[in-house]
Amino acid sequence: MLLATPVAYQPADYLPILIQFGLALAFVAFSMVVSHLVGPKRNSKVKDASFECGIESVGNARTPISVKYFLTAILFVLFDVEVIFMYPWAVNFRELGMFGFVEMLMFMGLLLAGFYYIIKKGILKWQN
Amino acid sequence: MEQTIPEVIRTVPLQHYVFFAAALFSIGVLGVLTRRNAIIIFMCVELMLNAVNVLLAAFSAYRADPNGQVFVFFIMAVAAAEVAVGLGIIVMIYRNIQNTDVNLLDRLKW
Amino acid sequence: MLTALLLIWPVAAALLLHFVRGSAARALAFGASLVELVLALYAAFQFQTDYSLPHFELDYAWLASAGIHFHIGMDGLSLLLVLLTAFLVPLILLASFRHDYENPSVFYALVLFMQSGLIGVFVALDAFVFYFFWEVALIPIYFLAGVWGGERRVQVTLKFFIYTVVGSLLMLAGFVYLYYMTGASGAARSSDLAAFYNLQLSAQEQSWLFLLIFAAFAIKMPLFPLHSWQPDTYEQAPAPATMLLSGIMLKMGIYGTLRWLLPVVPLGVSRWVAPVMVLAVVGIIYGALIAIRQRDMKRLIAFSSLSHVGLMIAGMFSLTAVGLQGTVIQMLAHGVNVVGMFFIADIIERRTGTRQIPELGGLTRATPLLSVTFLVILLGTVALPLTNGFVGEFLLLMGVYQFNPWLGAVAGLTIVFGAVYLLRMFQRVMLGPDSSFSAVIRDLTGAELAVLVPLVVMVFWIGLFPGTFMHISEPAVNKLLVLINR
Amino acid sequence: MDLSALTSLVISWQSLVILAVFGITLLIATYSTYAERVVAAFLQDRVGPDRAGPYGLLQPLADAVKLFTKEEFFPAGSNRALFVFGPCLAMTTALMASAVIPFGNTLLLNNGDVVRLQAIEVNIGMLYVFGVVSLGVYGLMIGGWASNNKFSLLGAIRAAAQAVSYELAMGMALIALLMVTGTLSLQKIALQQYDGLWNIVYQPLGFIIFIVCAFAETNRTPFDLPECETELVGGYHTEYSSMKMGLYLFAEYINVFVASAVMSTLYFGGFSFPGEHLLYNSLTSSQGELFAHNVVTILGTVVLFAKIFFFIFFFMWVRWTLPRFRYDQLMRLGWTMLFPLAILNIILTGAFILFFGSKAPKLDVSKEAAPTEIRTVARR
Amino acid sequence: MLSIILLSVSGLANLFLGFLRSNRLILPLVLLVLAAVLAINIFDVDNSSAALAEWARTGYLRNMLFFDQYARVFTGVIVLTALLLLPFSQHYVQDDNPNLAEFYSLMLFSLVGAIMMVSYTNILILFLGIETLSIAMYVLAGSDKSNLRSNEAALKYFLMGSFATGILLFGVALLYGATGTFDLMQMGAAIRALPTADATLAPMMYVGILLMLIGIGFKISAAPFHFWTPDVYEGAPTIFTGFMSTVVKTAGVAGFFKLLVVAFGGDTIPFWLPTLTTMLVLTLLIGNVGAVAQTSVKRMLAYSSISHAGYLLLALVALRSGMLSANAIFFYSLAYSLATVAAFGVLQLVQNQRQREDYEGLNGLARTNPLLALAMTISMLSLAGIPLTAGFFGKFQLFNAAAQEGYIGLIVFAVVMSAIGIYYYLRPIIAMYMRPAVEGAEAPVPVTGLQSVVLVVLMGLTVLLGVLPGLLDGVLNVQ
Repeated sequence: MLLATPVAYQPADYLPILIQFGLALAFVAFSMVVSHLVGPKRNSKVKDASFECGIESVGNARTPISVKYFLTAILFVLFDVEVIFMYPWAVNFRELGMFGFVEMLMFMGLLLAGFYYIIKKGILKWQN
Repeated sequence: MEQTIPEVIRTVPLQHYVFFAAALFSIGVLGVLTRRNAIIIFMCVELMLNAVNVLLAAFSAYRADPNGQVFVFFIMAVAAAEVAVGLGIIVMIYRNIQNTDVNLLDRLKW
Repeated sequence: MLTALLLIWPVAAALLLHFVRGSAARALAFGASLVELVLALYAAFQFQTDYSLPHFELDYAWLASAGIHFHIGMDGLSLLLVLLTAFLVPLILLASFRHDYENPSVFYALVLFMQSGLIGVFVALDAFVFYFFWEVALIPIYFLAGVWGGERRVQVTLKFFIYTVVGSLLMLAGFVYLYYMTGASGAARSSDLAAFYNLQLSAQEQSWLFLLIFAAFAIKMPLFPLHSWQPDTYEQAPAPATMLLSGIMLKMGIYGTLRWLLPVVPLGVSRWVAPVMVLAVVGIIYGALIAIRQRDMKRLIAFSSLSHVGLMIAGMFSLTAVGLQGTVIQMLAHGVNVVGMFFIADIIERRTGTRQIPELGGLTRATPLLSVTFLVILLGTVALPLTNGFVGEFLLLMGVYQFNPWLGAVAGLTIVFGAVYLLRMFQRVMLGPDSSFSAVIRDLTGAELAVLVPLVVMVFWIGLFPGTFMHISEPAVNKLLVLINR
Repeated sequence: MDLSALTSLVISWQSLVILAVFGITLLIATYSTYAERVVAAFLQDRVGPDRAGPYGLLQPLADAVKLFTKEEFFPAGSNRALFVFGPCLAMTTALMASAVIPFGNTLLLNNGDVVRLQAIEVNIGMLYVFGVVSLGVYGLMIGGWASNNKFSLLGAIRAAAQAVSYELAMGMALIALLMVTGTLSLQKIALQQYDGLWNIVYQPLGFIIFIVCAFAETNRTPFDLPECETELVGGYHTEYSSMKMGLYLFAEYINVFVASAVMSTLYFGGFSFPGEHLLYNSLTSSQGELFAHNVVTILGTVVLFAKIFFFIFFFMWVRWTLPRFRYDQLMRLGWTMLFPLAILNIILTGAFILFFGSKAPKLDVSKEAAPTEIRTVARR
Repeated sequence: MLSIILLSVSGLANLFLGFLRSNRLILPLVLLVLAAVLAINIFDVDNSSAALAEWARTGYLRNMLFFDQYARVFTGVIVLTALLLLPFSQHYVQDDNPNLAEFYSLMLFSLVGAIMMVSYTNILILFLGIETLSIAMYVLAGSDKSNLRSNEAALKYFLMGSFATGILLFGVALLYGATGTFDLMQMGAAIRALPTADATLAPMMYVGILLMLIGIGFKISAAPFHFWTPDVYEGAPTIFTGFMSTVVKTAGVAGFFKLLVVAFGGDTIPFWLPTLTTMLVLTLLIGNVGAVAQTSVKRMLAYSSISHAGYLLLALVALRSGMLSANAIFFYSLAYSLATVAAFGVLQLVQNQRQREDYEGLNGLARTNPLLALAMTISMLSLAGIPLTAGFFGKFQLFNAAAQEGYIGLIVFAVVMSAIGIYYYLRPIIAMYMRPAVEGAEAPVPVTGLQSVVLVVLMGLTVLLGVLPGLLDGVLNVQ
């Protein structure tokens, strides 16, 4: 059976991504332009006001939000970067064998210690 | 396959990587020195780090030496920690003065 | 070992003082200083052989990797100054008994601490040990003057401190250079005095080194025009501190020059001797002229001291045997005299509440003892024959005259001027028209007599039998001269 | 990398595949909207869209026309550039993700050319999908922030927090899979399953984590907190109208499609199906190698689409069956359940491979294929 | 290695200690851990010749940390400093302080970073050490959340620190490109060979070296990259300022020295030495002149810390004197750390009571708290380099090393600068002994028994080293 996978990858292999990107961009631009040209335009002050279920809008819309979201984002950044370390490890898992496994167990142990700590610290307590 | 990735990268002359990284780095440095918004300064610092990453990865490929890439991983991890701490600090300041302009921070004279 | 004991005992006593409160502190301090005097006398009697060689040596590897040793010992010259220190400190302590200083235990601990530093300077045989104690002696006097001093004490002591430390840093730089030169020929580096004496340096190097090292000594003595800290500090410091400063600390500079400068960089000395001589003589005249115009007793004594020190410097830099001998004897004499003068000024101030000469007068009627002792010490300072001052100044003037007759003639004015302002002060304060104090003032108390009598005895002893001391210092001075003229 | 490579690529068969994949993606997204309504109607036992065309089949077209002709609306105080940029970004990233999905094996042409039924084959296909899909959340964020509306902002923030929370567990689930496969190339992963068992056998727990995360990543019920109308009106797209709104909706369906395709490829054998070797061998003997190969490939593609459609249906099924989470429940599920489970899965997988598995990777594709690459093989 | 493991594990464990109801346990435990690390450190060495040979052989990728005598000695200094500094944080120990455990854990983690910085044999570990240390310090600098000055300090420290990291890393990347290794020894060998072996790569190497110098210059706050230091030191909570100016500086200089000697040594020295010398001169000048103008003790200490970085640079400039330089850095950083810890400790205690950190805040301290005043005095004298204190022999050894290499001009300059230093170091002494307490601040500053003991130990060590510097002679013999 003929397999489709190349053995050696070339930079040219990545070129089609550009084509795909061009296509996507073209489609998006097309729909934007067309809808802009086709649709009617009738503005009024009341209509332009931001929607708050019919009640008059109060204050700035871009208000500070709960810090929990921020904490979530920060945690993601940290843990996601830890996950980055696992990708090469996972791909080469079999070659690394037992040594690699034990090392990663230690790594994950530390990760989990930190994880347990932040949970205990109340990161997911949205009530307060 | 592992051996082939460096070959791929090597199809581009090394100087290009160096110039690219240097340009990226310079943009970052200029940003840090000229911008006044803490977040933008911070982003410029990240830009500098990424320039370093590109450079290290390129050198690593050209020297067929994995150490450079390992270093990149560590830089990324450290940068993430820095992001966490840095954004935390910026948020803390924003909560106190409702702004992130470093020029407003003059409680301590330079 | 004895030398080390001389160093350690005051420190140990100072630490002990920490556990004592109130008047017990001064008693303990006084007792400790007497013990120190006994130790010093014992050391003096243990000297049996050549006074030109260091005795009671101690050599301990301090910073072995750098070739620096804690090397101390006493030759005749050191011994005389150690004796002077050990002799004056108990008297100074006794003199302070009338004062009620705040935190007496700290006060007396600092005095004892300083004594240790001073003795350390006089017995050091290694450049870094010398520098070490040079600075150690400075710290207590800074606190003594700064904490217990007069109204302007803060600025004055700061000025004094900065002056001295800058000088000593320059000296350190010089020492470091010398230290490096000892290793230049491939030998192990050493900062030992002997190693310094053996150095072969170019005239140019020696010239620079002279300036660096002499800076510290000149500030300490002080040599005109580096004296500007001195009158203020003498005036603002509490009486015991002033006595320590003028009586002993001043000698550090002269001793340092004798021991660490002249023999080490003789070529540098010969390069700079003329300007130094001129400055010294200018200092003599300047000090005397200013002293004449002073109304404050303490300041007058301070400027007179400046004038006398100028003569010592001039005599020393004549680089003759008589000049150097004169310097040594005059160090002792000046120590005794200036302490006595300041003590008497202090007594008068305490009794009357003022040091201003015009406000005083006619004190002698009620205070015969005071008058007599004052006069004796004053005449010693004026250098009347048969007093201690005469021996020293005579020798010094001889030295200066040998160096340059003209300078000698000008330097001789010091005696004339000294007679003018000192006798005028005595005349105004003790004799003169009666003031409001003349009737009420009390004569000397027992304790004060206990201070002044030994001083008076010393005035005559040195004046009548200078041989006792010259005998001790002569071999050492001759040895120095050999080194200077090598 | 010179210009000639690009030009030759543009006029090659491969570019046709790219175009086809692009078109199919759009088509499926379009008809997903129709399918959604039909499925909803079916599950709720009512009549779905049936007016536009037979069985309402032209309904998507009608929707498109409507969206195009609606008024383009910019709320006051919005950042216009970003307001437009948000949906564009969401759509662009969604459209790009499908490029690396292997929709089939190769087609052999008579002139000896080989056509790979995959727009782009790169060795880091999985990372590419992840990267591009993760960018999609920026579209939501930017749009929600630019709207200058509190509901939109909250929706956008929720979208971001949710996306990042579940991406973590998803990545971890994927790592366990990578330990089994040893490669990041989607095509290699698919081909590995040609011979052996589907990865779902090795990674049941991983798959469950993955599919839950996929729901969250695509903002589908029960994880559609960013746009839940009961709390946030329309969430991040409250202020959107016209085709900008359309792009957001489209992007969501494309993401569903991509997620389904990725799941099918990673866990359910991709374009492989039971008995393909049998079919290939029998056809080879009767019709020749070329024909057999092409038939198996096309059948494989069909099977893959069947799998994809099943998952799309599953998405809709869940949507109309399960209620929505509360936001704190959602976050807690992601962090305290899926994340530890994913780590556990990694450890179990590792231990299993070490103690029961062989040292070598499951299927070393690079060794099996001729070292001289496919083009040479086809030119015999 | 053991010390790193113990510190990391106890740092982690300490985080969980924070969940207990009472916080009382944390500080004693942390002190215990530090004492244990100090004890372990004595045995934690692999400087046998066999270990060295093993390193030379495997070097690559393995043995990125190497605990030779050098690492061990500086680890000792670092841990000792922390151990003596922490008792002054006692006022933080309150049950309603929710972040107490984090403070101490971050301190422990930053110590790990500091130890990595003195024991690395691979640039990667140097980088990780710097960052472990710095990131913890960014947080600690801003730990006084509601205080805007603390916020500002944290932001400045963070922005400048990460900027410096970027520069440092670019230098590392270029050096890697030029030499192809991160291993310190291999890099050193490659750098020595490169100018002749491959002229095209040489410029890259030179730029890399310069950028690394600049990056580390930022980290140890050497002028002209010092400008963040006064602000950060002033704004950060005093106890952490003390930490920054001792532990961070010691680790930075020791790590820097190792880098210069092992990696940048040899023929390239003439290339970068002028840069370093310029940095040294500027640092001394700015540190000392800047300190004179200050009215806040804390800010004065910040400038003084800059100036001490300058003195330490003197030993780096004189690196060709080898052991002499290393010994000087060791002795000086120890002396400096002891004195600075005492100064910041006293300042912290005074600040707790009197709520001010300027010179007037110290007024009359000799009367109310003789012990504090004495400790501060000895510390100031030591910083000024007056004999009888450790600082004198520290300076002496530095000058000695510099003189060995013939930098007489630099020494004279440094001497002049330390003369300036005496002026501002005397000001706290004047305030404490010669001025009466400010109205309303006559009450004695509360000092706990532990703090008194620590102060006495600090004074004792400073004086002991000032009287018997030979005690530490040859501690650093093996490198």
